[in-house]
Amino acid sequence: MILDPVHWTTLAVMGPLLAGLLAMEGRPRAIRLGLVLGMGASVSATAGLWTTVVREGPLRHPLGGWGMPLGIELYADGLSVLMLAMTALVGSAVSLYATAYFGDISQRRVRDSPAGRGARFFAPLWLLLWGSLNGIYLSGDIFNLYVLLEIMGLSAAAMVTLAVTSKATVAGMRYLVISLVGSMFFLLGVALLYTVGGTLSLERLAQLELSGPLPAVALALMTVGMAAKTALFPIHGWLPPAHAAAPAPASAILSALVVKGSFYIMLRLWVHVFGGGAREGLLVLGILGATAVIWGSIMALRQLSLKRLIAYSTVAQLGYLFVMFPLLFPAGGGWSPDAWSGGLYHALSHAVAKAAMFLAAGSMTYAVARDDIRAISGIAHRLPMTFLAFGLGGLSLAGIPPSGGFVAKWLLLRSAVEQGGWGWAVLITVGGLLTLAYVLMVLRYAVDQTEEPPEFRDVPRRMEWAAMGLAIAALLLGIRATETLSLLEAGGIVPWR
Amino acid sequence: MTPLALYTAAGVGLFAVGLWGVVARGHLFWKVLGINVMGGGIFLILLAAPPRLDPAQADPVPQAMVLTGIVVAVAATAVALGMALRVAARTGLPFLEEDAGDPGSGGGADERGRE
Amino acid sequence: MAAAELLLALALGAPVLLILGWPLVRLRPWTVRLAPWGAAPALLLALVYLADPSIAPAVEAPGVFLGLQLSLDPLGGALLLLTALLWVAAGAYAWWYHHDDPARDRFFGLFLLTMAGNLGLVLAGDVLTFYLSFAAMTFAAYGLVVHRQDDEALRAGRVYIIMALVGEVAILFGLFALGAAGGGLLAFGPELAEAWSRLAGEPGVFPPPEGLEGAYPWVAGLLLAGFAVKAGLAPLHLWLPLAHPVAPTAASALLSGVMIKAGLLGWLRMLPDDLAVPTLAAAVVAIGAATAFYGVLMGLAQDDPKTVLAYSSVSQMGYMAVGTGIILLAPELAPLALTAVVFYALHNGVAKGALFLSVGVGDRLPGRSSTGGDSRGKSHRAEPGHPRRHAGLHRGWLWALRLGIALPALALAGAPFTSGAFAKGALKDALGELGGTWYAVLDPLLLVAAVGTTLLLARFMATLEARIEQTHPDPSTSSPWGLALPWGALVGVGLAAPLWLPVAFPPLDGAAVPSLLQDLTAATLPVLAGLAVAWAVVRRPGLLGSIRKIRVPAGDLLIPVEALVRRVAVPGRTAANQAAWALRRGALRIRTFAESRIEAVARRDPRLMRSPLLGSLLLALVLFLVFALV
Amino acid sequence: MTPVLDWEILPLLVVLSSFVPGVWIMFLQEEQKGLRTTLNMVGAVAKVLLVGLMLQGVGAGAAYEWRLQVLPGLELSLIGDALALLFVTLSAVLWLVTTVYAIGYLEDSPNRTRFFSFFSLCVTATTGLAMAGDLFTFVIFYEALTWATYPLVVHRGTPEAIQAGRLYLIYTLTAGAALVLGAVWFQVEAGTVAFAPGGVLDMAAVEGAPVRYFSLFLVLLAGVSVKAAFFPVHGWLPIAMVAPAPVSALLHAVAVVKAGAFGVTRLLHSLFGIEVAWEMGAAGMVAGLAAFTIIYGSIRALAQDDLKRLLAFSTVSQLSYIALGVAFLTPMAQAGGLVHLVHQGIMKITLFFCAGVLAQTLEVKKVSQMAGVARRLPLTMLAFSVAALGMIGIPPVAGFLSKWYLGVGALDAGAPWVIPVLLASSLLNAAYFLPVIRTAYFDEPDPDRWTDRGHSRRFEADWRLVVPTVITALLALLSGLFGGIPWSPLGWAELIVDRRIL
Repeated sequence: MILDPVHWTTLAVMGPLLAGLLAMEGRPRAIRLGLVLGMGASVSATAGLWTTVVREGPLRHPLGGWGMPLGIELYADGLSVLMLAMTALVGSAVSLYATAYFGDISQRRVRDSPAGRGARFFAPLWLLLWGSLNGIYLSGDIFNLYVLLEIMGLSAAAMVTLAVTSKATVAGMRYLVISLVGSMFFLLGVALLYTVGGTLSLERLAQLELSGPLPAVALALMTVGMAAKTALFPIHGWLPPAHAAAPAPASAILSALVVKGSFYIMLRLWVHVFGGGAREGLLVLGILGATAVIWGSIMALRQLSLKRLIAYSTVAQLGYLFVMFPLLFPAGGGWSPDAWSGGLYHALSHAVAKAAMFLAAGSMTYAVARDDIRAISGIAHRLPMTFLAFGLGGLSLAGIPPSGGFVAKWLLLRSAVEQGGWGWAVLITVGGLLTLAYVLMVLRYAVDQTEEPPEFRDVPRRMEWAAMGLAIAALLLGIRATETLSLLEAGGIVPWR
Repeated sequence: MTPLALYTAAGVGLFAVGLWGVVARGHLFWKVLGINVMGGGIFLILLAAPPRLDPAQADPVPQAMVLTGIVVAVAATAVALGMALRVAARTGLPFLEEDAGDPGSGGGADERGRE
Repeated sequence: MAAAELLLALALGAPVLLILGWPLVRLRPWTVRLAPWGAAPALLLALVYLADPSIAPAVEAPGVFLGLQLSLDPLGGALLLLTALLWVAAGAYAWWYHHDDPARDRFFGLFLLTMAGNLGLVLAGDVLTFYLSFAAMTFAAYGLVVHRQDDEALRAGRVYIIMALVGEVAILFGLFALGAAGGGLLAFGPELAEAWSRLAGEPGVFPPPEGLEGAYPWVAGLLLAGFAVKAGLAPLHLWLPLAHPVAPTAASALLSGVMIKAGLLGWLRMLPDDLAVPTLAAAVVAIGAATAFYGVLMGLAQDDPKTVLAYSSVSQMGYMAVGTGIILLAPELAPLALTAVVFYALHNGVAKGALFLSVGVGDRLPGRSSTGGDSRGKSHRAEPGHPRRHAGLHRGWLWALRLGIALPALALAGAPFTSGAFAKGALKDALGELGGTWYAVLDPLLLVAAVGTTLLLARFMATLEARIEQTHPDPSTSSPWGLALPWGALVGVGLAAPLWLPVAFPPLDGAAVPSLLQDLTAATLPVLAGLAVAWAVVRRPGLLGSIRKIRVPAGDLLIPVEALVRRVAVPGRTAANQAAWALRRGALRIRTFAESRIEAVARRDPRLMRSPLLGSLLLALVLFLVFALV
Repeated sequence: MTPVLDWEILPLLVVLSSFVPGVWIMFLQEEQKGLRTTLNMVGAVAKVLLVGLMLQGVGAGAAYEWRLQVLPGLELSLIGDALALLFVTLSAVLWLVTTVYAIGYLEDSPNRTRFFSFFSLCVTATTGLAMAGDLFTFVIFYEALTWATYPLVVHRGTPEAIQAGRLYLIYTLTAGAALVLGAVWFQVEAGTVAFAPGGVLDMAAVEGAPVRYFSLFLVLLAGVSVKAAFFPVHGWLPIAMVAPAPVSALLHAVAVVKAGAFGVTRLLHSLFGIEVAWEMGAAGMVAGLAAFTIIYGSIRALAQDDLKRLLAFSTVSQLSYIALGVAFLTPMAQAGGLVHLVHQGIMKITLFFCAGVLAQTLEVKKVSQMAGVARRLPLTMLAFSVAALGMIGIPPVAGFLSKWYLGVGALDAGAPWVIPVLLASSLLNAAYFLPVIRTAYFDEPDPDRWTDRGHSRRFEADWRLVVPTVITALLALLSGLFGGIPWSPLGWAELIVDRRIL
């Protein structure tokens, strides 16, 4: 009984949460142990679920033996596992990075410094966040999603303020407000849905095939709430300051994972629960996404702060995820598996690449103690591996072969071309070029040797390797995509409706 | 007018008022309060949710949801207030708008021009 | 492989193998030392072949180039004799002439390359081998032309190479068409003839290849024109009077003696036996005759002896063009006309070579063994024909030189009992056979031209005398035996030409060997007339008035052509530059504008963070979505 | 004759033979000169040997194929057929000589580790691209090539180099994006991206939607034509000349531009099929564009004084011969185009080597400084002359054979307009190359314009510079002189055409 594979779901959620509690204790050993346990729980749960889902299809786990309507049900299908895996991969690397980034807090000097605050609180917050993310991916009902969203939002906002600058505080506060407002929109949607459908289960709601004005309003409210959390244009304004001001590991987590959490919910709602909703709604999302791609890239090009640039890049890259919506449901009806695989593969490779970039950027700013593109001039020679990690991450982001981004772009493009969606195809292509433009802007400064950086701090090897590992992973994603994508097809692509 | 419609209308009204508080008022306390008002509106709707199994008995699910929601709201409020205090302490003012206030400051837009 | 084949391979292989040693510093001295004798195997081959033409050696090397074919036929054998002979003579001559030249190594490297090309084109058995050799010769000879490296030489070289390139291009065009019509590689003879007939097509039987309809006259015309550049046919002769004078003497001799004959050989080899475009053939005859005349006229207006000789070559090539034209015009006269042309080529080659070499001998005449009379000689220099002229020079050498010039000059002029008379007679016969208007017009014209030739050679002697006078304030002390021997040998061979010409090119079937004694008066008269005029000009300066003072710059028509090119090229380039700049400026302006627009919009991004706007955005989005979803 | 080796993995090994040294070198220290040189040379020699094995095998009729699935329906595939080997052999051999040259050229200059690392990666990408068995693989290596060459272009790190690199990236990356778009589109239209002799498109389908297929062709052409330096998109090439000479040599002879030209070949023959391409007017358009580029590049080259820029414009012009040839239906024209891939490579690399020797030994970079340099650098200038004459198309240097096959083939194909283009190009080539040769040999030396850096005992300059130059010049001469034998480039090109594996 205890060996039943369904318990992997419990482990995935509870493991990190409990480890977070342990880390809260505050002593270095507890923090380290917490991180190791949380990481171990997530990774092993992911691995277990992966094999199970591939072998047996989607998995349901009614907690305490009580299923719907009253009980809470955990649910794992290919999509969930993919998101879990993404979180596990990025999370592990970031955890490794963080242990070096915040310094050794067993040293008294470090503990009393402002940075020591980050060292003490990062691990618990992050484990909390990890648990809530895993929970979101495994949650089978919408109210549960709300609760976990709140946990995620609160811990994420708190992570921003781990940096002790006033900028970070203000940015974190704004993030919190937006996040809470977004949650409220979501909750209103939940309430409306429940009054209409009388159930909270995603699966049951899907089976009801809801239509009419009230479900539409509910979907709109939930979408806007999630869009605010995912920083969809034009509600993206909060993201760049927050992600830029946060400590580097936190930025990586926020940009790579947290935004994916809310995006995941949106995807579930639109694809699984509402079966695509209406074409016009999908188009609205797609057009906003397209605008985000262009806008975010242009804004990224104008930044002088390295992390801010990457943050705007996140805005742009998230745009692709919304472009995926209209592509999923072609105009003539039907379903585009290419868009599905491509979009999710983009989410995955973006997470990996973006985390690599943020971690690398963190190492660079760590080395020169300034977050300025001009300050990193010549860093390529000082930190070749970090430079390489940043470059590879950036190129993967831009969809340069052979990388995960390339495979994702190929699939998305194929979907667009198949449907005759030339606008989307051109947008995806141009977006890739714009991405290259800002990535190269950074690389150009990094290789510039005309002036030496005035001060330079040695970067712990662990930080360099963590970034490099993610960059290599981003690359490898492009060489072997079959397994990952076949996971998405386990148990059918659109299982519910 | 059924109770559901009434409650829903009232709930949406509260939600709107709360939202107005969040977006129109600069003071962080107002914002936090606004979010709570939004939550209150939603709870109102949930309370009036129609019975599902037995017409005479209230549906326990929305009740549970409201309770849970209140707990979450309290926690969120606590965090938000704590952070608002920190903002006030760091910047000297309990506002967000000063940072993003005038167009061209705070954002990355003019960094090039400024530096 | 039979000995003859081996010799054939060696004839071309010898210079090629020698060239291979040139880039290697260790081997270079050997290469240079052996270079003058590079043509010796070819000479041997020519003699062997003439001794027994029935051996008809042929070599094929399918792997080399696109399939190298070498073979000898009567035409090739005759020209090989001339070519090899002249190369050997000029090589020996050059060895002494360039003994102290600092650029000697380079000279002989290019010498070998040119030699290989020249021999190759004579021996070539197929179209591409011919072209390969032709090109090699043309481009290597550039180095010989500009050997002196002064401005004059470089200018001459430029004109030479530009015209040569234009010629090559014209030839290549023809070759492409022939290759396409004949399916790739073409051996001379039946294969080539077939390609021509396919190109011509035959109404109703088989059409010419697709895309090549109507190309026949163009192909023939371009081939004619392309080789005409090499042959120096007016008005494509422009390079010739420039290049010959500036090249080192041995190179001039080769250029004039054999290399321009490559153009002739090209005509004979490449063009079809029966040119289906009579106008073109007629044009060749007409232009040939005109060139014969034009060359004389221009040559008379020159001061440099080598330029005079160059124009003489132009004029002589005109005669050969007339012969070629007859072949094209009336294929049935081919045996006779071909004999005439080949005789002409051989005789002219030897004589012209000897004359050019004599200029170099003149430049290095030794001084008198006894000194004195220097000042007197100087004071009388201005008077032409004064007995004191050339004081200080070795009298014996001087007279030997004069004799050595007179003999080939007379031959060229066509004096009786010389090879010239022989050749001219053959040509006259052919023209006579052609008959009609052609004969009526051309015969007197050529007679006048023959007078001109005599006059021209007289002019050459006069200018050479002047040159010797000018360049010898201090005659050299050593006797120029090294130069004189090859030169003398050529003079001797030329003298004996009437004897060996019929052997070198046994007249083809139906062609009677013209008798040496045939038409004695016709041969004598022009020479006498020319000499008379020459005497008159020298002795009675007033007779011709100012006409004899007319001077035409070498290259005649080139001068206006150059001016025209300059006038067109400079404004053209300026205009192109201006257009390019305008485009660039326009692009820049568009870019600046676009950037400023984007900048203006992007500056507003932070406003999206402000709460009131954010709230309305949220609400608007909800409404929008609801609207879209319902 | 049987193949000595028929491992399926051989193509992969060929790619890895430069990839492994490339990556390894990246992690070396600057001062580990010995190890670096050893890695370079071992990789280069191994590649030549492996390619030799494959050549022998393919000559004997074997086919090599290696595949790795990336996605369902998409795979990395490397094939070693005759066409691929034509290009692979060229890059393997020229890489070997260029490596020697580069070692000599960059003696004691900074950042050699980075240089040689990317140098190897560049060749890796080229060989991968040459052996790509489908468009997907081609795209991957095509893009990889861009990234492998960029650090080489900006190697000097001067503002000028950075600017050039920027331009290079703008051009090539935009093209790469177009290529990806086109590749995806092609997959949607044709259902496959695998290269196949004679193309994979169905004539009837194309005739059914001519505009759509023509647009598809245009997009793909836009992708490959930037690297092939076709007329409106050639601008990066002359500017990328700021790179060190070995890089320019590799860029112009082997790697980037050849990738473009090879791409055009694949596009016309392996994807659309040349019959289909003619039918839809695409091949005709390519031929026209190539013809225009030939003339345009030559005219631009006329005005250049900077030797490398001159050579660059010459490349623009010469490269289009390849596209021109393969755009025709006749075997002769195709063989002419294909063989020019090799011929242009060996001739152009010689010219760039010479430019490098001049720059490195005498600091001569402009034509106007070259007066009389032949006396100081006789072997180098001899090599230069051979290659330049070949470019003009003077027999027996290799260039003539290409021109001959192209000309005759074009006439066979009923396109006589090609002849004036070829001939005009010859004239223009002569107009810019012959003055260089003349000034080197026949103008009086002006040593004030040189900064002689001395020379080795035996050679006129560093032997590592002179020997590769002479070797490539000899190759150019020999492949022309012995064009008739089966193993010559021309023989191999004819084999490709005969076996109908184009």
